[in-house]
Amino acid sequence: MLAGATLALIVCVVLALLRAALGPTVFDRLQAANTIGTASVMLLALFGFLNGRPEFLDLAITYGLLNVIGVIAVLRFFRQGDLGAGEEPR
Amino acid sequence: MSVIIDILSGLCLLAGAIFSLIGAWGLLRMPDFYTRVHAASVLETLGAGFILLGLMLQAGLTLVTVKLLIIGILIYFASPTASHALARAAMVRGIKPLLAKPEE
Amino acid sequence: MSGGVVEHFTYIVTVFLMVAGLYIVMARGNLIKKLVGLSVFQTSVYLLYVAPGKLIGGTAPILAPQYTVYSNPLPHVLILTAIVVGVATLALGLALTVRIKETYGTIEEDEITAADNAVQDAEDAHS
Amino acid sequence: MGRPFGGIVIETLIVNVLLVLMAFAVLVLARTRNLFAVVVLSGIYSFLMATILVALDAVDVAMTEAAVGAGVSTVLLLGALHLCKSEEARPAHRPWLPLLLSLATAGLLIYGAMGLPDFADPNAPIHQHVAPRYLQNEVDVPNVVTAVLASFRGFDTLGETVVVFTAGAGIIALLRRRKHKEKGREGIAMRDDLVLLVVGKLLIPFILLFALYVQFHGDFGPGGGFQAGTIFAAGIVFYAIIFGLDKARRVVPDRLVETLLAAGVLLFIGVGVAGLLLGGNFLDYFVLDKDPIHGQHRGIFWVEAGVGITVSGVMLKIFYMFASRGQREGNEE
Repeated sequence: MLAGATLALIVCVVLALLRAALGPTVFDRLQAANTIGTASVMLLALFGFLNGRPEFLDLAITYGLLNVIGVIAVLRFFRQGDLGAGEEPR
Repeated sequence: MSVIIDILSGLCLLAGAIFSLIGAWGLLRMPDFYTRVHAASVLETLGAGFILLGLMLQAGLTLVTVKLLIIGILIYFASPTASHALARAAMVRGIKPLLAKPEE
Repeated sequence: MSGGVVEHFTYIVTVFLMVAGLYIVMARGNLIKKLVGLSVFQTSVYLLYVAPGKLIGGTAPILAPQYTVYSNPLPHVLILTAIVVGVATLALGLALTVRIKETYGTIEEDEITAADNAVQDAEDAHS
Repeated sequence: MGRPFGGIVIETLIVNVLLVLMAFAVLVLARTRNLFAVVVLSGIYSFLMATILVALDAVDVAMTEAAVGAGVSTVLLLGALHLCKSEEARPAHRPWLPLLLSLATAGLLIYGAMGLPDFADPNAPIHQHVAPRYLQNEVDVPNVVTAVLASFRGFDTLGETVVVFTAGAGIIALLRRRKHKEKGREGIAMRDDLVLLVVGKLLIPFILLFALYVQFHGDFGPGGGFQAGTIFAAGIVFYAIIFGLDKARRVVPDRLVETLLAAGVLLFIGVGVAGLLLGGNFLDYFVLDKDPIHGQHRGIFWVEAGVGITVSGVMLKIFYMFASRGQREGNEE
């Protein structure tokens, strides 16, 4: 069952990658990136169990955290066109 | 007892895999951005949740379960936030949702 | 050493990634795109190093009593440091790009060359 | 817990499928001309790469690649994009010559690669050289990668740390500006996005705590100074993105960052010099304590701390430089 779930998640990554390639807006690509991130977190967790070394879940946590940071950074950029500096658009 | 837990965990993993596939398929096939976000959230909540639950059942009461729990909390906080922020940003940028025409 | 395509699939894909990065660096005029291509090239090198260290049936080189076969830790060490150095140099490249943009007003290679040529022509006409 | 057989088959399959996916991602990346999309795609590429590295058992490398590729370099590329144009010009002519050159290079490289030992061949020369000695665990640190990084190959790591430091110094030299005393100009927060503010506030302490865990757990699990430094910097960057650059600069002032940047390298060198003073060689940890193994542990601990401090300082400084340059730029427009 572990192997089955792993395969299913790989298929998920393939589908999301297709969406990222197709676009059409950057938001679509970003959502696909976010989905790939979540799927990879699951994939890593499953992989740890498949290999019999589940203590490597730290890696999955890193992925989850950095995934959020990346997506939010791109978003911030889109909303305000900068990275934390800049004037308030009133 | 352990057989029951194995079966339960297998069922959870199966459910998680199916939900993940549905979510990813929806992300690819849905017609506009907002419905795609909606579909992807299936993967990020139900799919991830069931898979993590299945793994927790296999791990038993160990440090691994705690880590899985942390991952679960992280995903449950972060992914919907990212999706929400994405949808908002798209709305602000003027991407129109695909609506049914009033007269049809 | 049998040397079939299947046994070398990893290396073939690595070569593809490397060459794709090289192509982006050579063919694209945009400096930021060039830097992205450079980092693709760089990541392919990570793969080239780490892949030979893998043993099927081996496990990550973090020792535990129940395992005997570990993958080779040496490439991991080399690449671990290379990644961080890679991002530092990428940032340096980006900083240079930003300065170029501020001086020339563009980051397209052709336009930069054109601007340089124009300056040189003006100097030649002057002297 | 033994190693189930399913893992071995799946392992190879995952590696190969992910490789194909990466090749696909690079193709798309090469064809895309919107540079934002390129940045997003390169983030995805990094994620796939990191997953492959896990499948190849390189857990430490995967952690670094995830932290650097998906987090820091995305942010840096965006910072540079902000200061430049976001659309790539259409190439003036079809790039036949580069294509031809690339194909020729590919042919040569594949010809060469065919001479390499088979993938995962246990008799390959790479597994016969120094690796068996490393795996004997002479310094009693379970994570062999950390042991090799900080102890066996300490000189190399010192060199790399200095390179990172130099790159940071170079960026400061390139992007530095005279201090501007301007009051009343606050970098803005994403104030109209309440959900993000609340969740960000919850996540940031966790990110920083996790960075410390990665730093100090590096002897026993995947982790160490390079990873922890990057994650720590990513946490502060996240804070700056959500709450505004100036707020982040109040929490972690520029002066502190610059001090950290140098302090890490000095700490690393200090450990080496301590070895000299105690009668050993440079970076010889055996003399740091009465018990040589304890001495090794002590040396590794401080060296990793030095690496972590420098890396986080450099990453943060780079981010500050890019982001604050945008601040001035926005003012002039």
